Amino acid sequence: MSQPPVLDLLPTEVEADLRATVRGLLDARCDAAAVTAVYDGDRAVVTPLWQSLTRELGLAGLLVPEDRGGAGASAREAAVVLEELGRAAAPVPFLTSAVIATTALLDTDGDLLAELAAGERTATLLVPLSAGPQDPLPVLGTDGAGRVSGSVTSVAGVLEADTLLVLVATDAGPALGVVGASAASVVPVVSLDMTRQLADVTLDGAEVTLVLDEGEPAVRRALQAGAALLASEQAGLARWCLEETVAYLKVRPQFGRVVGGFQALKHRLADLFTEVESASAAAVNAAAALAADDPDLVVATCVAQSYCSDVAVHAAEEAVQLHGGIGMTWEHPAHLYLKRAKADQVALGTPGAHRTRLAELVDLPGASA
Amino acid sequence: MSQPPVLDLLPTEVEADLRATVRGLLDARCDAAAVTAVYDGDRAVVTPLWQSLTRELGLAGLLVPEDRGGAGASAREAAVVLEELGRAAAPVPFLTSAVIATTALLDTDGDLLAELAAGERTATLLVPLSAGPQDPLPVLGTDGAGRVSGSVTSVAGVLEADTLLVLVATDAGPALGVVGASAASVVPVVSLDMTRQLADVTLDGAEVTLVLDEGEPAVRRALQAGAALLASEQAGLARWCLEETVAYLKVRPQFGRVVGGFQALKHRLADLFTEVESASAAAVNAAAALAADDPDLVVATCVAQSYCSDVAVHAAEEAVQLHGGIGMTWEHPAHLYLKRAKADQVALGTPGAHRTRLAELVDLPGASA
Amino acid sequence: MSAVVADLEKRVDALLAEHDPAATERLEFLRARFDAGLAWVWYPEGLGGLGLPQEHQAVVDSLLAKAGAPGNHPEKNGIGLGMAAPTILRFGTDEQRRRYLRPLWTGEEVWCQLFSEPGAGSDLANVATRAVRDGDTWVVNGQKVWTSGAQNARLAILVARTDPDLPKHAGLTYFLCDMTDPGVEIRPLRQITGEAEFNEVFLTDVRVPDSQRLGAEGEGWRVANATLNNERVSIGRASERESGMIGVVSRTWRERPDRRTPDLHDRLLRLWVDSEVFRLTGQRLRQKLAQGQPGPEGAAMKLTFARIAQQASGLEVELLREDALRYESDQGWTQVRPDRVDFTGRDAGYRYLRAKGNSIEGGTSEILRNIVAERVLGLPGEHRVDKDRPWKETAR
Amino acid sequence: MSAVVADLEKRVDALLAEHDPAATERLEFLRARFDAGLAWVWYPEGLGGLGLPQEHQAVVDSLLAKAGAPGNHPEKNGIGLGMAAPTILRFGTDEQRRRYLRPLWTGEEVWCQLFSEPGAGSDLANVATRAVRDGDTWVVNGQKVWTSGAQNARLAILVARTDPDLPKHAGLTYFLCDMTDPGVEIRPLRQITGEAEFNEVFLTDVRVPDSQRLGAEGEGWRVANATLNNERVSIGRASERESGMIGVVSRTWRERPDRRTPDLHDRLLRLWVDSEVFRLTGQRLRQKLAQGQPGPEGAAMKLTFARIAQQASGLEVELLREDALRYESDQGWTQVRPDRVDFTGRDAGYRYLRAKGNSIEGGTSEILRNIVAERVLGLPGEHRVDKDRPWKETAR
Repeated sequence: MSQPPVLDLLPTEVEADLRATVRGLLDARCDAAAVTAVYDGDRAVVTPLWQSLTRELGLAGLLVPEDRGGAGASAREAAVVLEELGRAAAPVPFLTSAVIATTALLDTDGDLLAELAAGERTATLLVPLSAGPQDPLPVLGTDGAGRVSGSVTSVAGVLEADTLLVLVATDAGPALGVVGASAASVVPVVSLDMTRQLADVTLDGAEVTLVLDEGEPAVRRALQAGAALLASEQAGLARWCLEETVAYLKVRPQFGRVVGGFQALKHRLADLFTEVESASAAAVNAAAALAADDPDLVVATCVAQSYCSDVAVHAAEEAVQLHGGIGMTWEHPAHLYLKRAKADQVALGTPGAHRTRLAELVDLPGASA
Repeated sequence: MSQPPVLDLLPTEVEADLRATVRGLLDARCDAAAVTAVYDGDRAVVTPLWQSLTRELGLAGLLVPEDRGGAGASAREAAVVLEELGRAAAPVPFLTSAVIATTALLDTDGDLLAELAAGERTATLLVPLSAGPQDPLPVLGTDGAGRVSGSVTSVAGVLEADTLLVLVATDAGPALGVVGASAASVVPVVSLDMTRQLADVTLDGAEVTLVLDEGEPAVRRALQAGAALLASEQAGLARWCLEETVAYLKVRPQFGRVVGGFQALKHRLADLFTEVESASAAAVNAAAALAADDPDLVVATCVAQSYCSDVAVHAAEEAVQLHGGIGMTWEHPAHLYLKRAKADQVALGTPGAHRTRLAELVDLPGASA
Repeated sequence: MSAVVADLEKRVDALLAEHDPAATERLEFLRARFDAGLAWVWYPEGLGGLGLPQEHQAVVDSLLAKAGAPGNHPEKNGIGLGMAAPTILRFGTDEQRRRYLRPLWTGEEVWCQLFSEPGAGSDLANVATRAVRDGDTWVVNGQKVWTSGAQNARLAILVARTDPDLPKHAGLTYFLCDMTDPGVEIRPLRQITGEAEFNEVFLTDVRVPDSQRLGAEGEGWRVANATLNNERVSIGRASERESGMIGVVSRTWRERPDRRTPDLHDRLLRLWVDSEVFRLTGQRLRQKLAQGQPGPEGAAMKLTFARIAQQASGLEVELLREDALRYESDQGWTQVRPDRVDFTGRDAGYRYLRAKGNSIEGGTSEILRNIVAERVLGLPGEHRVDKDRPWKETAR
Repeated sequence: MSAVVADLEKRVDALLAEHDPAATERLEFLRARFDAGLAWVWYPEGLGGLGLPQEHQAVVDSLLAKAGAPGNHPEKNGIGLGMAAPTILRFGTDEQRRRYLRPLWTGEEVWCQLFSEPGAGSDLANVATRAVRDGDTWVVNGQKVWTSGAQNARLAILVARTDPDLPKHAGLTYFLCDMTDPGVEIRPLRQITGEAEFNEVFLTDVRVPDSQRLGAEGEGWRVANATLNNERVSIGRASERESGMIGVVSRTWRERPDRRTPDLHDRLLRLWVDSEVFRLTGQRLRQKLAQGQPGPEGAAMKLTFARIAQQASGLEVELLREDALRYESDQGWTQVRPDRVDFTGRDAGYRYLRAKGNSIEGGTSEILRNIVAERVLGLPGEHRVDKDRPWKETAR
């Protein structure tokens, strides 16, 4: 077993400051009631919040080099942002636009990257939510005259995007193309997780600009980055569930005592604490590997994704259960986290898919091999 | 989904009486210290106990029809005996001789069946402990002059047997043959579970008597019966672990209270109770299906085996853990149950193997199908 | 054929002869059936029954069904039939039994349950709703929650505190409450599925005649427990292989070979085994009950039921991946008030969310584990600081 | 290179110049190393150290190893180095530190721990071993258990009850006990692996001079807790990928393609992931400690360590099937006293059994969960009936 590098898993001062800033903004402009309203079709919270994050804080440019108009930060800072967005179940397209679409465009020329970094435009990649870095990808056909047609269902980030990235079939293989969202037929999907609502997208002879010949590696790299950083969102979500539940059980009385004093619940929360701490270590390691462009990145991502996906779901399920009936109600925010966690679990590759990939990487072949 | 029959899952009065008789005998003649001594090579408890069970109580003949010298009882009674033997971690060859070897011989003529039923002889089938009803079976070669040669490793019940049943290669397929144990080279294996000690057996031109041409179906039927009834041993073992642990925790003080009052342990024991009750329902159903020669037998066995195997291990592990340090000591009998449960788990097919078989039977094919 | 069955057949024939189902108004037939003792044969004569063992009911039901007789739609009055009726039978006065059981059984009067409160969930005895005696009536004030079917109910079983100076279990009294009283306000309670299966019920100066008190003053805890035991026994019936959540998920598995993976396969098989063992455990429990041996597995079975439903529905989402994230069937997230609870209906996302309630409603899994540990295994109870002190000093 | 490192190199050079490892008797070299402050550089000067940060020790160790210097065999004195030394450093008098630390570090005096008793396991403060003052000495009587290495130990750290009239935590005192005292009787304690790693120790009128009391009379609980915190921190180091049980099982998996099945594959991969995450959590914890931020994950890590070891070793038995039931390596079931603990050694059956102890020794998983819940999450402590009452009235 070759040994991976020892990465710095502790936050820098810059990262700690960033965390405080983002949390402050989310506390002020992303309360649970506004997020819940999204489920009933009131998306008023989305655009102002996204504009604050991008135009005020410049977060869309974290992964973009300074000479391309970005902040020249790294995946570690993006991970901090995602942890906080997970904590708030925030309905903004940071992952789809500022991580995935942005990473796919890193090797392109033109202004789009800078416009994304500045928050002037928002993009998403036309793949189903569950597509992982190794999965088959939808490649759309052209008529040879720069017009692309085809459908992709269950895509995240479309409703918030003005720009769509598509893989376009060319003789030299799939190229990366850019299509204006207004040129697409977008049908919103009533989604289990409305904080990352899906949509079905159909292009019917839409005008496309090819921006990169080698489209497939760029898209896979983007999905790899997305998977590596999604773990931080999941870790942040899980930590909110733990902290909120602990806080509630410290004050909720039953049988003349606070519920948090009952040992069976204490032990479950201790186990959950163990999981949440572990998830955050795994997530920060994946982000650090991505930031360092380390060869261990794929292993680190498979580990973080398969672990954090299940921890987030478990934490949200425990939050619902341990809040008792109140956790089952629409008014209490626990359900926002349950839905987000369950959707995140299948996003960018299921835990099982990540383990299957891991098996190849670390030489633990299956039964038939 | 075709529906299985509704079998009677409650004990008859005869079965209840049988249980009381067997338990009484085991209480008197199979104490934990004597069983523990087996691990240090003192097998003094084995033969007298087996003789009491067979000659005094006639238990070896339960599955043998009355006109063949047996008790003409059914698999339900054999299941009761196995539950009690599991409770006592008793080091007797009931399963290997009175269930498996006896079932294999049911369609044979000659006196052997009656001698087994009477406890005058004790037999075992030469297959590895883990061989399940669907697994490849060892078939030994002959020199054409009635002499058989070959080796089978990790066989249970050999040390207590005077008679070995072997599958012998013939032109018409594997036949069932009988070899005297004294004609075999038997090397005892220091076994994880010394209450069902394994041995490696080599036959080198040993004289064999063929007793059944269609040997393979008989052996598979025998292993099927063994697997169906092993579940009862596991259920009995699990129940002992639960009851012993509950009893201990009701008296063991820590922090000025009995340990059984701590809620985290109460909840674990409640869950274990649920598992143990479920295991016993699954086990009695498998025994009832075997007794009724019901077409659902294979499903019932796969269900019971895959469920009870893991419950027995879980119960024994909880017994060790919840006894604290004392459960880790040689003097406390918990380890006898842990070792027996872990060995039982891989006996007659692992839980995974039984689930794989089940998948075919209930039309839940795997990914590659 | 036993004499009892022969007699029952005769009675059914007589009922049908006098009230031809094809020519009789539905309610009239149901009332006649009740009066003939064929509603619930194990109830006493004069109260819809004949004092027979419960298992004979199946004979009557099947004969009447064959004859095309109308049913009483038990699914519309689950609380009434499953909880109110046995409690009224056991604790009611003769007058109460005669007044309530007949329209309850025929479905003319639907019932709901006013037990839980925001501060009295698992700790049900902590009920804070007050009932103060005013001559021959009680004046009730408080807030109840988790009331299913309140909007359709004519009557409610109600637990209220009548003496806050007594320890909490001792100061409760059980009432039958008229839901049409002007002081009763019903608000739908939306849950994580988007639906509002349940309600909050606000009681403001609701006047309940003392004749609608069930059991003695201060005996409410004992009466309520009898009601709840009926609830727990009625949950978790799975008599068919592949019924319930495992059946749904198994069908999904068979329909979607493209989505099968080895890890999900083994998890599915484990759940299939668990479900089958659950079915067998229930079968054995029913056999014990039929022999008059109440088994201790009831609370344990509800635990298992909830676990399987949650794990299986969670697995289905992983299996279907983004297809399970389309929450599109029926009304999506629009708040509706469903006619009846459906654990396994709609789509995979709904099932996943709804199953979360299975370990909360009707006794949380935590409370059920306490019950198993204490009542079945005989382990010591929790330390109870509030047990012997006046409720008003402990209540929070 | 920092000035500190340069200075250390100079000191090492000086030591090697004066004591050529090739020509110096082993003990003499070790004593000289101690006296040069190069034993544990983070200890104070004069006590084997130089008052430097602990991470500089690695420099010294590596330079001396390269020079062929003899080591102090820390594996033979784990209790001494890991538990007794830091406690003596923190609570000892100057005289005690000078008397004990040098021979402890050189290995001349091996230590064991006399804390647990049959009635004081998880409830360690329930210690019943009595120490009664007799002038300048204490007379000790009682029974200890789970003492590893007692047969090789010259000295022991001992907790005994000096005042049974005080509540249980208040009446304890901590001593350094001479294991060669004639009143000390050591009996091997056999465990489920067949081995006797531990001992029971019977103390009969053992005389301990008051000068061997560590900390004040009645302060034993506080001192013992400091010792135990050292124990917990020292457990669960996994700095390499695939170290520990997962490494063993992964190798077995690779070597036995014939035994692989899909269900075991997914379970193995889950455990591999868990182990890797455990490794990363430990790495982060060490980085925090190096920055002087003690993280709360220590107790949590031991929980995970035990769970992984147990699940992985259990899986290995299922993988190897009957091959894992052959308990044949080394001595089989014969009772031996191993030189040191080996969690992952021998064969699959041994590993399975030995791993059961991982959730018991050094704090049961149940106690660790209490610690995490109370000290880390701030949840209320258990109801403690015995906390403020005299020990003699509560002891059982």
